[in-house]
Amino acid sequence: MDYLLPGISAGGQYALIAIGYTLVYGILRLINFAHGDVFMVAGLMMVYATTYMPLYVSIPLVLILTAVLGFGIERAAYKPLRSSPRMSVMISAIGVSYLLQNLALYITGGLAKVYPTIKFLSETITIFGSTTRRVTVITPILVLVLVVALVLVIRYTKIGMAMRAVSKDFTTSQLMGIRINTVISATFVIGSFLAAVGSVLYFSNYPSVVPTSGAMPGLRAFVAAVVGGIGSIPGAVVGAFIVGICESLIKGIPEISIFSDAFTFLLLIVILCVKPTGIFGEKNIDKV
Amino acid sequence: MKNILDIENVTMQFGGVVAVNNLSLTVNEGEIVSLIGPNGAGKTTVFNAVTGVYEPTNGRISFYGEKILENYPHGKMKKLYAGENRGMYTERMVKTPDRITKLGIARTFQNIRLFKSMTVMENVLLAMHVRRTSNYFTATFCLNAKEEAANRAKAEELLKAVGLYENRDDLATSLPYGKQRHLEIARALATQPTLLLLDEPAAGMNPQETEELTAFIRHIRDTFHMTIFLIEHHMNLVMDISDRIYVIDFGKLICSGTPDVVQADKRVIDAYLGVSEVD
Amino acid sequence: MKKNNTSKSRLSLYCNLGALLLAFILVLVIDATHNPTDMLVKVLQKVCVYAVVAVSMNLLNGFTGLFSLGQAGFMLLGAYTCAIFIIPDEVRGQVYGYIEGGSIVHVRLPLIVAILLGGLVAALFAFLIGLPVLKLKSDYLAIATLGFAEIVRTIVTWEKLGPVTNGSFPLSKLNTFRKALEGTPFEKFSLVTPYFLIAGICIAVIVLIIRSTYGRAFKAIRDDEIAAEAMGINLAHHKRLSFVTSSFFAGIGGALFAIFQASVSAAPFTSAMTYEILLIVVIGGIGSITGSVLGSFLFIASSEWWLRGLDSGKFLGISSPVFRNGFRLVVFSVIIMIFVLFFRKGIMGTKEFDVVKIGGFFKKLFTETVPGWLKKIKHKEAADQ
Amino acid sequence: MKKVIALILAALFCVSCFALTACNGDKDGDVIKIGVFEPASGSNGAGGKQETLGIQYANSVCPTIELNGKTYKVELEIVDNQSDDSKGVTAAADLVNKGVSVVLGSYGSSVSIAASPTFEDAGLAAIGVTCTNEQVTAGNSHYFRVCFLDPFQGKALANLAWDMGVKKAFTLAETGNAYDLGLAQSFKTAFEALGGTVVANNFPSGTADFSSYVATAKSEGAGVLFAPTSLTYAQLIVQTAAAQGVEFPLMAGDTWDSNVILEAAKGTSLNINVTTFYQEGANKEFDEGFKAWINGSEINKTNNGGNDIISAVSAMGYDAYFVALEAIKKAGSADRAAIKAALPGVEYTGVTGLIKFNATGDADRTVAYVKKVNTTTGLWDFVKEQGVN
Repeated sequence: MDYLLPGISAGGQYALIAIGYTLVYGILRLINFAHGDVFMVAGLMMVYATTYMPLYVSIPLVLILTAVLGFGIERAAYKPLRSSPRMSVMISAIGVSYLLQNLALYITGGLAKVYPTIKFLSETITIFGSTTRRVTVITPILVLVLVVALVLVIRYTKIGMAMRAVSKDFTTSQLMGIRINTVISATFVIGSFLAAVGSVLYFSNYPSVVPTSGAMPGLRAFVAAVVGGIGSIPGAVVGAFIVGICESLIKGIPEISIFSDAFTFLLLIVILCVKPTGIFGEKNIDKV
Repeated sequence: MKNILDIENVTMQFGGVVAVNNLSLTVNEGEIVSLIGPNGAGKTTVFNAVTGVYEPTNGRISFYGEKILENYPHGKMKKLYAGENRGMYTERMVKTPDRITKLGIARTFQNIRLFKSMTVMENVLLAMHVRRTSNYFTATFCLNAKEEAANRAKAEELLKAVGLYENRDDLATSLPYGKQRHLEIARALATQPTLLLLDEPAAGMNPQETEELTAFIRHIRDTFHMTIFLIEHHMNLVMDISDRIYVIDFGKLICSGTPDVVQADKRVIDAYLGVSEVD
Repeated sequence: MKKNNTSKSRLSLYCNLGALLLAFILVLVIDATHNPTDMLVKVLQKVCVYAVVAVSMNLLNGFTGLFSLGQAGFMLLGAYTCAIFIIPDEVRGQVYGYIEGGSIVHVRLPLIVAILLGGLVAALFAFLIGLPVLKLKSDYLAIATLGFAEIVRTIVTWEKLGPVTNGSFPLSKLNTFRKALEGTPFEKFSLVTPYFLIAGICIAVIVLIIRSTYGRAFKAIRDDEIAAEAMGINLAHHKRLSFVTSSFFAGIGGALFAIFQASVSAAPFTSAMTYEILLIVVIGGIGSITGSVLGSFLFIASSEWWLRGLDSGKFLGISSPVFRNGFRLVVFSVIIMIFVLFFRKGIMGTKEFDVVKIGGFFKKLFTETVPGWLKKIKHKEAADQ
Repeated sequence: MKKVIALILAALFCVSCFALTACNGDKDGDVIKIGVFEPASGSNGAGGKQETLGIQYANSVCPTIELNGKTYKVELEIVDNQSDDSKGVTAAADLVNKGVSVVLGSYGSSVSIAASPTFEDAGLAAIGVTCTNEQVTAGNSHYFRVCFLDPFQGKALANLAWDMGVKKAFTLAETGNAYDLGLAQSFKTAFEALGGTVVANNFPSGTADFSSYVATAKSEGAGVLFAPTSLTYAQLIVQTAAAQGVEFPLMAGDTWDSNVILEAAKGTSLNINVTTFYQEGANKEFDEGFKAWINGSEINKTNNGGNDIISAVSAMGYDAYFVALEAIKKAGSADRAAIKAALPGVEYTGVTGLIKFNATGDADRTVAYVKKVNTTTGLWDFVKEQGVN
């Protein structure tokens, strides 16, 4: 239980990031390497926001700002490359990630920033005989609520339908009069918003933000998205929980604990080789 | 006449859709055989099955009497299979497209697929890679200079034959459409095939170009001693050039024979024009 | 026409070889006149190391179209393999001081052999990992190779491997070209020259590969996999060839990196390093060898040398409080983004640096453009009259 | 367009080759430069900055030096080695080219090891301030160090734990970090020699979640959790331990001696012990001066982590600066070789005690200071001086 709880909690946080990956990939077929750094920036913004204003203002503000950041990145770095090969866009994503990290390094001066304590989240509680923080318990619940909400949005709203259409067939939906740019922007806004929520939960647990904080959780979340089947939201969530729990369990065994990240990547390679479409992914046949 | 390509009871099924249904046909040495049918009849799928791009769901394909591909419904298809001849074949033999090309089957593509960053000459030279005698090491350190020179000479000859010699240092994609089609054929010939599959070589050509192409295809057959199997929509070309014609509709063979026989067949007319509602 | 063409290309070849020779002489002069710790020397050494790796990555990503992000992992393998065998015997025990039982390797190899071995080990691992991974489509391949590099980095630091890799402790006091050439007639030319020569040979081999029939096959795979396969190119075989070759040279680059630092630890070989190399390739131009070399030079020289002033408060004589620690990297990443967005083809595009063409460019400038302007002016005058 | 760019670049290349000689020429006769080779970014950024602060403070206290009757100004040349081995090499070359006479640093042993050959080639002496790995000074004549070494510190800590009555220890170190593992290894050797048992555990770089590790330590029934990690992780470990209500003491080496730990542990019920180079209060004059200096500048305060608590590395940096000055005085000039030759004979009593180099170039240290976090006041409590016997 001592290992399972943090695993579930980490899994929930990865899930929120992984959804951002999966949505973007579903629509643009792009691995948004900068997504992990958006997550880090959300953490940093929170650090700076709370020095000037109370929590109940700064949390919503940070969520909104992060969504705006995601929107801005898409407009500035991906939209101009819409018609170029996928590799260029991916390189652009790597460039954005590099820029965000260096910017964060410049602003923080290379020092780790301490994340503000959110009293409610970090209070200690006891559950099933093991002590933990409230955030550990709240995370999976919040994730479920958000995911259900997101699925509902995608299924029943107009923009959601448009998103589904675009992810099925980019060109045709464009021809059908769907405003592609609006859909893509919406995707980035939703993805970044969820990453910001994830960052609040994540940094409540591990309260120090450094410029590279986003890299590893980002990669793990991406692995989770692939394991679950990239492009599928439930897949991303299930994948994230698998990754989070495995990681936590491996850390509990001293002899192999250093391999927890290596295992995550091994899982990735195995899944890719055995079932490249992941658990919930759909298979596409290339047309000749 | 020797039987070169033998397609036996081939069925291609994607998910629940049967694209080619129990198709059998043969191509004999030195022949020009056409495969025609309305749009979406499954013609290109047949080509893709023969060249190893798709794995047939059921059936067998032989080349020069030797089996090159065979498959039977297995795995997920076991339940899904909607075609005929279940249980007729029990072996699975799959070859990748490059091995089939090596055996001597070359193809062109319906939507031109030239190597866009390469010159005309390089496109042809690339196709000769499959017949190389050099290995990675000797090729890198230019120990195969003789072979390379011979290949160049051969490629130049080939380009002269298709009328592209003057353009040899141009980028392949900078050529006009008709010449790109010619280059596709030249490139396929450079793999030194015995059977040439042409997928709608006259697509997008005007009547005059089509006529030239007709002559060109004959010329190829005669000078390179080639067997040709083609898909085409231009009926003039097809009727003019073909020794035999196969007609498919909805993946099923509906008629075959010489141009005259096919032209007179009612099923063919129905397939192209639709069955009249009065009957 | 034809004759003209070949003689032209021959002329270009000779001219470029001449330029290369000139560069080599320049390197010799630098070696003879500079101290081992001069910034120019250090930067050029690092440029040579990065050039090899960048070109190797270009072979894979630019010429074969396989988007792989495992370069740092292969560099690490090369660096460690090489380093293990070039620790002088007298300090071996000391280097492995924290490991119970010390090092189990008691062989010491000449530098060149160790470098080659580094390349071979990287190639071997590339072969093994390539078997499953190369079947994957573009971005999946990228992420799988990235994962592989991370796995390698963890395994090397595993304490059970301590007797070989020294676990998490750096392998230090490595032999260097300078030490190896001490007392020989080449002593004077032991700074940049050996790096230049090895990098030159590696890049030359890669150029030869690209110009061979195999190189054409790689390009065909990049342009159109399906057509390439239909033309009889064995995709799996050729992708593996390219992957293994690229990794071999990345391994050699890693070995040079180890010698450059005279020590290795696993920590710097992160995905950030791969990204750096990728950005070098992009800046230089994906699909241009000379572009990658030029890119390495610009990247290393500006990030570690020219722009350093941005960090310390004074740059080009301007002082500003904005210039503080980290600003250099911000400016640098903005430059990179500008390249990625607006000069998508990089400095060279897919073209190669060619002395004759540059000569031609000048010639054209003076024989056509300038007279053209003059003519225009004259026309205008005539029209005015 | 492209061609023009390419041409410009080629021209730049040629220019750059000759630019260097021009840059080198500005050696002022009345200035002696001391190089500060420290990380200001990367994983050791925080510690490196504090160490630099100590050196800067020392420079502000004593900005001149008198040699042969002439007063020279001492200038610091500070470069950021980014806690990265390969960037450290060029950073070191940068120092060499700026004409420094002696180098101080770096925080973090592996960067020091990577840069060592560069200093050696330049004939420069380097004084390690807090790099505790043996390999830094072993087998060379140009690297010195003013702090104690891993084996010493490990042994001191093992003795401390043993004296507390602990029989089983759980160690936690970052994979790939030579400092962590070196100290953990030394601790293990010493603790096992005393008769205790050690469960060693490592975590991968970038770990942010330590709950599983702390839980393992609990379930293993450890009497002490020894975690000689860098500050980034230290903070997380302290918070995790607090969250899980850990009752056994936490122990660590000099890296934990930082106000970051104090902040993290304040208000918890943890028992955190660290060994360190310097104990605040040991030298009043230094303490007050340093605090005033820190509080005098916003930038300094930020670099110190936002408050004025003196970390031991600052004190070490302060002493290292004076050791360097002593060596310059002894050498009688700013000449690199003379300073290098003079260093082994330097004896200096600084705020952290007597500094005198032995044959390998390490300062002979006999005691480490043990400090404990006072969780109510959020300050360090001095416990004792711990020897190794």
